[in-house]
Amino acid sequence: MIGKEESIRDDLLRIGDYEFGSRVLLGTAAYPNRQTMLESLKVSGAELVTISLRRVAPNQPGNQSENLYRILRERGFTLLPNTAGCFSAREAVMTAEMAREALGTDLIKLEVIADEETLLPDPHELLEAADTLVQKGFTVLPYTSDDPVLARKLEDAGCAAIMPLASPIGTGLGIANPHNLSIIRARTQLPVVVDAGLGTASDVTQAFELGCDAVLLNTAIARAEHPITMASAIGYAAKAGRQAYLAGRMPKKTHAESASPLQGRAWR
Amino acid sequence: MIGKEESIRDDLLRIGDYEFGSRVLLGTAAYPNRQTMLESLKVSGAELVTISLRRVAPNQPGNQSENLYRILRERGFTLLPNTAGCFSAREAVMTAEMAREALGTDLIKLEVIADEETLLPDPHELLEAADTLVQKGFTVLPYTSDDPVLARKLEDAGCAAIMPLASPIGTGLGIANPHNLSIIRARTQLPVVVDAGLGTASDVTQAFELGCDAVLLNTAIARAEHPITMASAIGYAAKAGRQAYLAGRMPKKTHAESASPLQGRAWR
Amino acid sequence: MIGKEESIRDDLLRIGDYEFGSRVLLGTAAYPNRQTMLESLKVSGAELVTISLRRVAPNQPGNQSENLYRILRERGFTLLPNTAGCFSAREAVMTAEMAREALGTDLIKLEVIADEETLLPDPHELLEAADTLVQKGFTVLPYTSDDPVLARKLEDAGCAAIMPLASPIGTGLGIANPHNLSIIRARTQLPVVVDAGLGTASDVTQAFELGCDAVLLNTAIARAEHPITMASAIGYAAKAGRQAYLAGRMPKKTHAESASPLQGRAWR
Amino acid sequence: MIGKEESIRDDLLRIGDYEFGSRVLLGTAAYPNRQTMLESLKVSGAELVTISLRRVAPNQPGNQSENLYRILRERGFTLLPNTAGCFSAREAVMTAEMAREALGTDLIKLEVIADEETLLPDPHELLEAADTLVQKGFTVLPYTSDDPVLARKLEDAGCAAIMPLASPIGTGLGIANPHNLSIIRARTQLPVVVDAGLGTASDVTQAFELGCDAVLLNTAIARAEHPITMASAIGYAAKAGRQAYLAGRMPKKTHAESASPLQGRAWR
Amino acid sequence: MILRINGMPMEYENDLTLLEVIQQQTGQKQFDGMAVALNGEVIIRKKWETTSLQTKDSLEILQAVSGG
Amino acid sequence: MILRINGMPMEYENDLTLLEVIQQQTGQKQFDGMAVALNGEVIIRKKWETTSLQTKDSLEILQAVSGG
Amino acid sequence: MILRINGMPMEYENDLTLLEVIQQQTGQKQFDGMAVALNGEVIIRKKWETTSLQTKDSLEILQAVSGG
Amino acid sequence: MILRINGMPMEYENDLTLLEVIQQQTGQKQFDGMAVALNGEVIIRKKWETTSLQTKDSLEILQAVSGG
Repeated sequence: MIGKEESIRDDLLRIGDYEFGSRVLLGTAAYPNRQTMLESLKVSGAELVTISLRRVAPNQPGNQSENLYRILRERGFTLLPNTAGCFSAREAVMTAEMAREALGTDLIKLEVIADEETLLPDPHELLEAADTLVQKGFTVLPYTSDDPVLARKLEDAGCAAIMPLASPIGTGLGIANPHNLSIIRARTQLPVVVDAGLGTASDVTQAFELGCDAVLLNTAIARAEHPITMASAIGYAAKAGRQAYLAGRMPKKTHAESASPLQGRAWR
Repeated sequence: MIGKEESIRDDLLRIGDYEFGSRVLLGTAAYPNRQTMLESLKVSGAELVTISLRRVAPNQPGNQSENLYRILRERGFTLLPNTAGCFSAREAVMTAEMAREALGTDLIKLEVIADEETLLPDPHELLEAADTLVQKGFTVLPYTSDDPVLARKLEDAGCAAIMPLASPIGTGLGIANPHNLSIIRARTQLPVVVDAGLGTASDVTQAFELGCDAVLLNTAIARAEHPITMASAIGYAAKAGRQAYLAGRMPKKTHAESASPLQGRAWR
Repeated sequence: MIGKEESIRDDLLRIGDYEFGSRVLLGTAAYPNRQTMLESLKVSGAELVTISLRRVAPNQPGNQSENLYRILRERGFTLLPNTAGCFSAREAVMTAEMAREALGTDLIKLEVIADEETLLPDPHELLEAADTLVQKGFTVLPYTSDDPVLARKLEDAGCAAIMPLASPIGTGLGIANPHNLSIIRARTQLPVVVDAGLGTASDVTQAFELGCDAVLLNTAIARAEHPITMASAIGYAAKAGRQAYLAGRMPKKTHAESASPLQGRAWR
Repeated sequence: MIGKEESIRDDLLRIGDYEFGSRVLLGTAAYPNRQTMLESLKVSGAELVTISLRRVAPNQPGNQSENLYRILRERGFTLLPNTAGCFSAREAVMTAEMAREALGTDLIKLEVIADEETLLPDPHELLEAADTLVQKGFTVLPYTSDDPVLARKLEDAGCAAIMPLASPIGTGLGIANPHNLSIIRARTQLPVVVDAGLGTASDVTQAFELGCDAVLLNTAIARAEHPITMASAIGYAAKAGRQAYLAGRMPKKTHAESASPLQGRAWR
Repeated sequence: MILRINGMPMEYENDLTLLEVIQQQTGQKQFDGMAVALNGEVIIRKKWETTSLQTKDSLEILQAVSGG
Repeated sequence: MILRINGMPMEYENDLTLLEVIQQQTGQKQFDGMAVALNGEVIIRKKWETTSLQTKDSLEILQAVSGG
Repeated sequence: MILRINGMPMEYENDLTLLEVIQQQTGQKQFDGMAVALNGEVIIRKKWETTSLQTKDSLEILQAVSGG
Repeated sequence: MILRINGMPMEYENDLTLLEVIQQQTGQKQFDGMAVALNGEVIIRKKWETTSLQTKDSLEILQAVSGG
């Protein structure tokens, strides 16, 4: 009956050949403990979760990290390996190839950062790595600045999504430059996934209201006082923001206007 | 198991002697049609909805307004009559008494506005009316400015909630002065219901993150392009904001910090 | 030749029967020392400066405060006594009368605060005091909230200016609610002097760009690391903001637009 | 006597081997007429002004453009030619070489934009052009995004200043991302000149308060209702912001604090 | 008698009760969500039948409508 | 006599004028920027010499200090 | 000879120097704020008189205009 | 033979296959979520048993850990 309501039920996030019912992507790091992490993933509704690749410690049978892969797969999550910690296109490409082999996925969250101080992406190395990985058949989700020009170049290189930052990684400062996210959104055919810097639910809601298609969070949940409750909050915030975007907000007005009817007022 | 999660399930809004499971209050005016209004109320999850009193038009059998009361009651809503359109304490008190008689409720959303241009509350008339209505046994929810001093006076007068505006009625400008709402919240024992000026989901989420206890909207939903979808968005936004507040957000940081582990990085 | 330029030279601030060439009003308290205070007043260009009345300490010949009055008068400043620290209309009116007798001026900065925690004005006591003082022949400059309704009432009571706060006294948080200042400005015939909460030069510039007519600062200068330099900055900031307001800023645009000519570009 | 005050008198802007007393750089385009342009340059106090190179129209004796060069030189301005309209490193380098020959200066405002829609800089072409021009002996002032990583690369390439945008060219949206400008400022030894997007005086003041060293404006003045008045405003705004930065602003506080003394209050 | 109802002068027969006037004025039989003030005093529903009116009385008859 | 001056009880000889009390109380000879209220009423400067006091009178003696 | 000047084909007599072409093309005698590239290479002012042109040469003649 | 494994020199018997070295190095039997590069080239799981190593070979053995 309400066409709009129906369409919302079928409002899938499409990245490359993948489809997701949830528009929240979550990281798996920095939680107080694994149980809290798993419960947070669950209540957030996330389907796509990020992991890193790190060197296996020598002679440690049954160590935690091996289990992580199985545990996440058993619970039905799709894995999104990242190239966190890479400073050059070469490192990132090799890490991506290792991830593809280790996890059996062509999905890659491509991070190529310029320095450890800012953790900001290096535009030159990032674009080169994206170009190479697309040619190698990866579904590339690049973590990028909010520069609309770089976003366009990444799209032209064949990436499957644009993942601009809200603000620097781990700061929780929220969306530093909404105007840039709007420009990116308006100029791309790709899904826009806001990654990094989102600190709380209203940041998430705002990201969707700007037209962005998904969000990726980690620290905001893992370092909340109560991570599981925050994970639930973020799940609701994404639904709120997405629906508000689809609903089309009322225009802002400078002057007050009553909703209650003016006619028929008593005592006059 | 997770104490926090359980407590959230029992996170009721208490206003005077009343309890509500939903923290969204909605107006019933200015929708494209009644069906859209009723469906919006439903999907938002609202339990407490506002209505006005207006003069009965002569000789119009079965007119719409009579039905409204029954329809809302049949669907289980609690009614919150307002005194919209009143410019003096005297008018507002009489309207409140009429509302109590008409609707059989001691709840009253007390509006006493200063002029039609701004629709802003008159601090002097408002306080006088609040004082009188409390003495007459009403459960008074005053629509007020975001002035913490007036809020304190309304509390001292015996009001059951504080309802500061986000920005002028019907503008959708969002929370013009978050600092004032924080001050009000910090200094009162009463529930704080943000009323007027909220324009979209992220405004609602922000209101809760500031510690406010509920929101009251009308134009934001009724004048959205798709009111029902916006009503759903607002319902989610309230849950998101409330839970984010209870979860305790991560601290904001100036400098970037990685969630992914630094140890064990490859290629070095 | 340039009519606008000429008019700016004659751009006086008029408050009641008084005229000032400078649009900066300064407080005289909380400086590291008196020399810094006097030098700050001087470089700011201020003509109207505020003072308080306090009880004379017993048996202290030649104490500082007596000198203050003479020193400021000798240097040509116009004195604006305040009623800081008064909590009721009665106290404020008596203080104003003492100030008129002590300083020989009908100018009064009317402060009636609600509590020591927020130092926010009490709307009811303030209006009552303003009303009384106007009738007693004072030129009343009321320190008020940014509530446009209260501003209108103060104008109706016969005040000579409206002095809304930017944010709470001494916080330096800048203009918390620019929209309210715009509404106040649009609805009054009186000069609007932004008082309290301005923290640095850009706050001052913004106040004037909103159309306000003057600013009053104290802590921003007295508690800057280098008060005299900040006083100079504030003097320039007032000129900048006032002229920008008179100049009429360019309209904001969503899309980029080149100033350099597009025609005649080489190499194509 | 006041060391700080003295140092401010000698507060020169140094770019490469050049020194300027003024921290305002102005464009020369888009004014209502040449007379207004020249008067605006004069009242702003600008010493360094930008020009473009364009093809000479055929057979037009005594055309305007030739005069411009002489007129600006006669009035003592230092010329800063730009490469506006260039889309590639190659075009920009050739334009810079033509400018050096035409104007006898090694100064170049390096613009390499990605597309006409956004007029945003192309990070890859920009860096390549900067690298080449530095090697050819130019004093390079690159117009860049607010990406701190690209800023660092431009510094490493040998540029003489960093010129990040406030927001897209010609929009007047002000500083879209103050946090990024702060990061750039904190990490570079070079002067930071905020270029593009500044719309009015308070934007300028804010840029300096963030620690930036100079500003470059054009549309904000040329398209103000009264350009000459706005030029004067911008001159004052730069002084205000610079001095406020040097003065060290008061810390922001959450809670109110009185400047007037609490002791000795009457009537108690 | 001349009554002032919701700000408008209306002519009614003498000796009508408040209830009868309300019925005629509104054309309604049920009065859910409705309230009445006579000369500025609220008259509770139960008393409508026993309240008599006289010329120049002023009535406000209000009912619930959508509001914000 | 016992006067309440600026909130504190002070003992002064009887028969002193207001001016004399102020001089003794403040130790000053010039009164620029100073004002006095006797029992809540401002006494203008010219009347200080002719105003007599009695025990239990309350005086507020204020003067200009730096303020914001 | 046919020269391409500022992107447009123009016909000039053979054997003209660069200076002569510029003078004819621009109608100017003074060249302050002007620069010229021949086939993508900047030719400094001093060499204009001694630089000869041939058909199909491409010239860019630029000068300072207002810019931002 | 001396292998460089995850950046550290390790001594292993000669003639071990890649699989055997990985088993000994990691102490694991299952290799879910693990990948290996030999001298900068990824070796797919199926080839671990048939890949022989020689001294000075460099191995990176990585596995999935939590990440953001």
